[in-house]
Amino acid sequence: MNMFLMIIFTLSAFLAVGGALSVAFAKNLIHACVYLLFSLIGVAGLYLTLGAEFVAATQLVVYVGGVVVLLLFAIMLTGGSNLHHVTSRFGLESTPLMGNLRTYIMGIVTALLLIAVLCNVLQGSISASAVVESKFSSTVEQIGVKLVTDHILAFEISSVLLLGALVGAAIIARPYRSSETEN
Amino acid sequence: MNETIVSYLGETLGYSFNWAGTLAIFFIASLVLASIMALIGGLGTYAERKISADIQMRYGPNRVGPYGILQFLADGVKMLLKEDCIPRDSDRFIFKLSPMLCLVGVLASLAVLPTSSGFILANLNVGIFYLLGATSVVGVGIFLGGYSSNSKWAMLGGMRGAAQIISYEVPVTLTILSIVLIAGGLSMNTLVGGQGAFPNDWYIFHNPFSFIGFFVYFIGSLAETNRAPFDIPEAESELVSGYHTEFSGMRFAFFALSEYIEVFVLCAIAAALFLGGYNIPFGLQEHGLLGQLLQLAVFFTKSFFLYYVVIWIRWTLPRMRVDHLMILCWKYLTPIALLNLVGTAVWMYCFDGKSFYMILKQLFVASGQ
Amino acid sequence: MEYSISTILPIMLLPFFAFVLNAFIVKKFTKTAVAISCVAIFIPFIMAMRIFIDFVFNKYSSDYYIHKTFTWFDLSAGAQIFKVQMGIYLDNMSAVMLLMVTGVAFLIHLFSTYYMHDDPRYGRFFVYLSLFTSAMLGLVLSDNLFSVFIFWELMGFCSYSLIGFYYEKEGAGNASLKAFMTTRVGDVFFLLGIVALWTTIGSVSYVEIYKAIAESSLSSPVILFGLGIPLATFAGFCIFMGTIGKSAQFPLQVWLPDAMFGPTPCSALIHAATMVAAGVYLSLRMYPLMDAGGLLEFIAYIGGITALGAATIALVQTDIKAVLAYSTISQLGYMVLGIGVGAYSASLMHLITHAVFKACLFLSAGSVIHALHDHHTHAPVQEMPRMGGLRKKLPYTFIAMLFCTLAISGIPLFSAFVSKDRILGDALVMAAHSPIYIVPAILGFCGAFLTPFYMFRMIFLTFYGEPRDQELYKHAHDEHFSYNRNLPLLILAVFTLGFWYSGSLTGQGIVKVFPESKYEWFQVLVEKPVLNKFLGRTATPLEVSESKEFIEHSHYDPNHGIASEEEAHHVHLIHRFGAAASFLIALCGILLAYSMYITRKFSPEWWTTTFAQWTKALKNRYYFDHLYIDILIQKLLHPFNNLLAWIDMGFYDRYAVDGWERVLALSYSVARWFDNIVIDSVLVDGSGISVRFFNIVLRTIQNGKIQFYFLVLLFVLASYVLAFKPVI
Amino acid sequence: MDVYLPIFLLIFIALLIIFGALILSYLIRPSNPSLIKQTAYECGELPVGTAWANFNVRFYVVALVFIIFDVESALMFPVVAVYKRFLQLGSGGAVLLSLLVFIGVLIQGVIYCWRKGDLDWIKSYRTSSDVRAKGLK
Amino acid sequence: MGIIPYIVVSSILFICGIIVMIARKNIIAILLGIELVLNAAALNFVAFTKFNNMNIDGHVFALFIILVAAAEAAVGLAIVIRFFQVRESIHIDSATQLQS
Repeated sequence: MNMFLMIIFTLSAFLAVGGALSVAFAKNLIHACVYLLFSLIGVAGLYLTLGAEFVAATQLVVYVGGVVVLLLFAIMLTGGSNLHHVTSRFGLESTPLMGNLRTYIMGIVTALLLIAVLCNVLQGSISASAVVESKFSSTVEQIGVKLVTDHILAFEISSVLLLGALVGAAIIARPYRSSETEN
Repeated sequence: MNETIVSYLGETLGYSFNWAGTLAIFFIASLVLASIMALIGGLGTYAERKISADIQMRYGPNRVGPYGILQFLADGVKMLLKEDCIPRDSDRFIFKLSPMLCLVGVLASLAVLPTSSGFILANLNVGIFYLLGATSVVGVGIFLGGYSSNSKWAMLGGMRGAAQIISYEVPVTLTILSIVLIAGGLSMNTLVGGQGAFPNDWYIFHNPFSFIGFFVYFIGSLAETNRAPFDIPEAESELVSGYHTEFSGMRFAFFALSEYIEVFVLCAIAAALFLGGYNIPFGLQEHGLLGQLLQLAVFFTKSFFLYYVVIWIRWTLPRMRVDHLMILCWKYLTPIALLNLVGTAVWMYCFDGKSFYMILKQLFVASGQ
Repeated sequence: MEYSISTILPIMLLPFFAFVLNAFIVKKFTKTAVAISCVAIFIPFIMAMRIFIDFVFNKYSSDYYIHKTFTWFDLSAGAQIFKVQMGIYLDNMSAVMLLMVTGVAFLIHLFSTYYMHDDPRYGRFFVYLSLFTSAMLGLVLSDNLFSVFIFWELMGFCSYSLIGFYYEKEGAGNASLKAFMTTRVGDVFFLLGIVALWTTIGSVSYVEIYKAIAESSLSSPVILFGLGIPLATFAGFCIFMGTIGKSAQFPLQVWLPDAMFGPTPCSALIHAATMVAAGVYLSLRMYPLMDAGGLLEFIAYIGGITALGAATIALVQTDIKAVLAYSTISQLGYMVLGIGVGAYSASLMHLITHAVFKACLFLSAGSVIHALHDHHTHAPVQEMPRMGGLRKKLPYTFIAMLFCTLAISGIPLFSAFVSKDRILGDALVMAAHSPIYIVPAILGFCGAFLTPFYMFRMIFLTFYGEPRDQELYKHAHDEHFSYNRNLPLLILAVFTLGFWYSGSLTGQGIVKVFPESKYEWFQVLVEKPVLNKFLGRTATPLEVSESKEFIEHSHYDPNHGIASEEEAHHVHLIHRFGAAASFLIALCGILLAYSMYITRKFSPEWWTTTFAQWTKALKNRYYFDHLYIDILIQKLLHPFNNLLAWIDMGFYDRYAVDGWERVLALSYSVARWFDNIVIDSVLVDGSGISVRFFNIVLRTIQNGKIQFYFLVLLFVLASYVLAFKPVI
Repeated sequence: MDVYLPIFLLIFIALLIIFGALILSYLIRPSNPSLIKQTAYECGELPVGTAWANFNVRFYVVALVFIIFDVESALMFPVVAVYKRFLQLGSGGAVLLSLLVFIGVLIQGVIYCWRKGDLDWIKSYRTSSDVRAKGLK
Repeated sequence: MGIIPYIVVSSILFICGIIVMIARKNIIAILLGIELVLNAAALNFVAFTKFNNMNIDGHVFALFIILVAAAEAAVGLAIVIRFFQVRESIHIDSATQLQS
């Protein structure tokens, strides 16, 4: 069955990496968002190859169903209505997406630096850890048991976090109650 | 319980497959399922027209084939022959992508459709949750379809569609949570296997909350698939044709196909979660292939019945206004679904997971003695 | 049921949470707050009942105890151990106390819903009640003197607030201050005792103290005023001073009568049933310490003096609540006397029985007061001379009050006969042993004669005879049975019967309900702490449950530790004699009261005129208030105060403070020079220049672009990682 | 691993169907584009401006509430899945309690949004005092 | 197949995210980059769970990362929208002042 694993891993990794690179280099923001969608789906596939099916499904439900839609909405909300600005072909505000030469140089230097750091870290981590594959089993029940035993506090507090996020975001995003119009 | 088709066939034939064989069997099975679904999607259009004609005392399609049953093939051919128009100002990349997203999302969700105890393509441990994730891709597809056309009608339809789909996903998810609570697992075989063949063992009659939950789920799934009376995103009389106004030819066909298949999938899930799924009585499921076929028949009968109800509703009820739609979702269905969840949890705790029927039975048995 | 933190602690925490919650919601949701308070005391009552049943009815052996601790804070450094531990100590005595406190408190809560209903501060009253109940339960559950002290002070605060509850009434504020300050005198001593114990033992937990006494490590003398006093004596005396303050014993009894300014239910709860009993409870807990310190005779004298003195003052009081207040002091004196003569179980028993009937008496008095309103001022009437003949108007109250009066008088079949007369019997036994106890025993018997007299005087003046104030009588409300007015009274009245507390109907083992039952449960279950069992025993930490400390049953010794059969017989004889004598004395007292106030054979006026001086002294409460306020404070403390003020103003202010002014002026001129030259020119201007310089540098970096910051962050992080190879 | 294979196969088949159909139609369909044909439909008029201009905040707020619910239900799924097992083990009360607390906090958010009018579609973000004043009129 | 391919993939995701965060001038694009970075982290968690024989905690952590990412996206986008309403721009360099 290793064959399937290889195939699926290759496809998913290709999707994830390609999506991520496209996010970095796409000119259009909506396109970047769609590429992000692909990248996320690819990461979900990678989770599947790692046996984390619940995390994969959560990735699909939360990211694809929620965050991407939210991002799209936000892009539409901020990209559309300013007609007096210079608009691109898609009505979006034309911002220097990748910028000028300086930005490019800076980005490349940064990327090289990051790669150096990551190689360093990888070297350390790989040499330190013996590769042991754990057994392949159902994760939902284990996660559930973990969530109500070891991580019960995190579980409950996360609800409070989400409540805070909801209330805060609702307050911030609420349209102006402009007092001028009322008066 | 057989995990997948391959293991089922392996057990039946006494032969262990290598990876190529497995791949081949899976490929064939997936192809068969996808084709059946495409057929159902196509026949759905026919059924829709025929039933609507029946309700409105018309004839409906009756020229192509006996009773016009080949009408959908003719439609398909017509779609193939249509010119592919892409608006000049549109976002061409996304314009081409969005129908694909819809169809891929719907077809990917077929993997966990519990057609029978043996013929389930992928008995995932997270079955129902995976299904939710896969179908949520459709919402993105619809929004992108509406966005990419750069047409005001399509944009409105896409926005409304996305908002409606994500809104109605909340009560649907909560209701599914309450069913998972009863069954104690996320895999489709656990969910269906916990029920029995007869109505008293179905989860819809398990407790009062799940009875309400069925209707919440059904309404929510109607709205999630943009069916009437919730077809705001494609309301012909307001928005021309909604998010697929600018689509023509095969691209339109993909939208339509994905919609009809999704309706069927959600009906099938309703049948599986609430109405007993593929369960058949008297131990018939033990009889090898015959048992599997009987299970298939039972499952598809229930699903088709619900499918009929969906079409019936479409031609019976008037369309809702968009604000009523949102109020129905957020102010009625969501609180009810939350209440159902809490109520089911408390019921499970109080009555030790017994169903209503079992409690009644115990009462009568106890009083008879 | 194994007891753990979660099954015991809610008893105390529920009222506390009710208090916290009610403190916030009481203004808007008064009814809800009241309901919360009542429920929050009822649930602990059920739990206490459960604990009581488990402990007392032989689920555990009689000297089983639960002791669980947790570390409150730990300041240990190296070998220096400084660790404060808190915990729960639960044994038979605590179980009995818990049941009494929760039960009485619940009934008083219930009664308060009737009594305080029309009060504008109806809700706030319940807030205080909840806090008080919580503090009392915490005190009972405490395992060490330190937490006892905390709850002790908390109760003091509640008492203060409740006495001053009607702060607009004249005298209420003064009374509350007086109560607070008087008890503070005792509390200072109490704290001193705690500190003394802490410095010697390193812990103030009961168990540790018992262990230390058993190891006799407390006999080392402390040097005080040049005298060497054994530590046990010193600490025991200081702690007993706490009892004197809280339980209103002889020198510090003055606050309790004034405490009657509070609402009657709170008088019932705090100043009769529970809080004042806390002092006695503490003394009982610390009995081994007192014993080791040789303080028992002193305690017995204090108790005897209080018992008789308060009873004599009660003879002349006309306010119905004042009579009850003095009788409370008197009965507390009996309890302390019991401790002094070694009647350990009898003393606790008297505490319990007294709590029940005194709560009932106060609630009945509240019922009477609530029924009577002055026609002109609409104020409630508490004066007994204006009452009379009320038994037709208030039948249920009358029944309850009569029962309680019979109980307190020591009539057989009622509870005080069992408890008080056992104390008196033990006093007689001790008197027979050593002549130093003769005086307390006589004082006790005199008090036993006066108690029925003044109690029946109150009953006869209130309920019998012709109404002396016809108008008042006419306007008195008829009593209709209601669940929150009469039910608590009747329930409490039922529990004044003796057989609840004793297997034999009369105590003393004369008439037995169950002939086969050899001993009475109180005597079997509540006994002096056997110190040896604490040797080498450490408390179980709170986290570790499943601690079973079964210690083999130590059998009750009916012979009071007296070895020979003959002597035991002798003791029994003395007990029976004491019982008979006190019964006779009580009958005499009742007869005297009957002849004075019903048949009027003896006129009370004759007595007051004949012993005018005595009457005046009694009416002025033996001039104790005068002594404290006019002499102690005015003559002693004020001059001292003035002296201090003079030192402060004339000496310190003039020379120290004004002298400093010169120094400051000098240093100022130095400082000004320094300021001009060094600070201003070098530092200020220099730093301005440097700031300008850094400004130029930083402005280029601090450009407000988030991405630039991020980039810098990244570079720093990356160089860090590259420079130091991470260890993973 | 073969458990997950059908998912990828189905996606593959979906893509197969899509591209097959598109290529097939590419081969047989006519293609003669014109300017008018490629104009977005606006009831026969020439389209004015772009369609990507009028977007309402309320869509965003709905998506916001949705995503919170989504995450919460995603967290609840594993807990709910083991609830029955815990019940059989006899310690379902703790799980029930934690679930109830979780849902309770969730409900507070809903109530907040409801009260503040974020869930209303035809909105007017008016304060309750406005509503009361309207009612009085 | 060992852990290295996964780490390589997640590194690439991470670097892409960082580049997006640094180079892009649109605030929403920066949020996209943050999502990528978070995904890379979560992927690492799950990969190490499998290959280093940790217990299932890594999955729980991934779950919480997704949760936090969703909350962050919601609040962040809300701030962006409010910022846009005030400034009529979502250029990152227009967000240099704390007050509007």
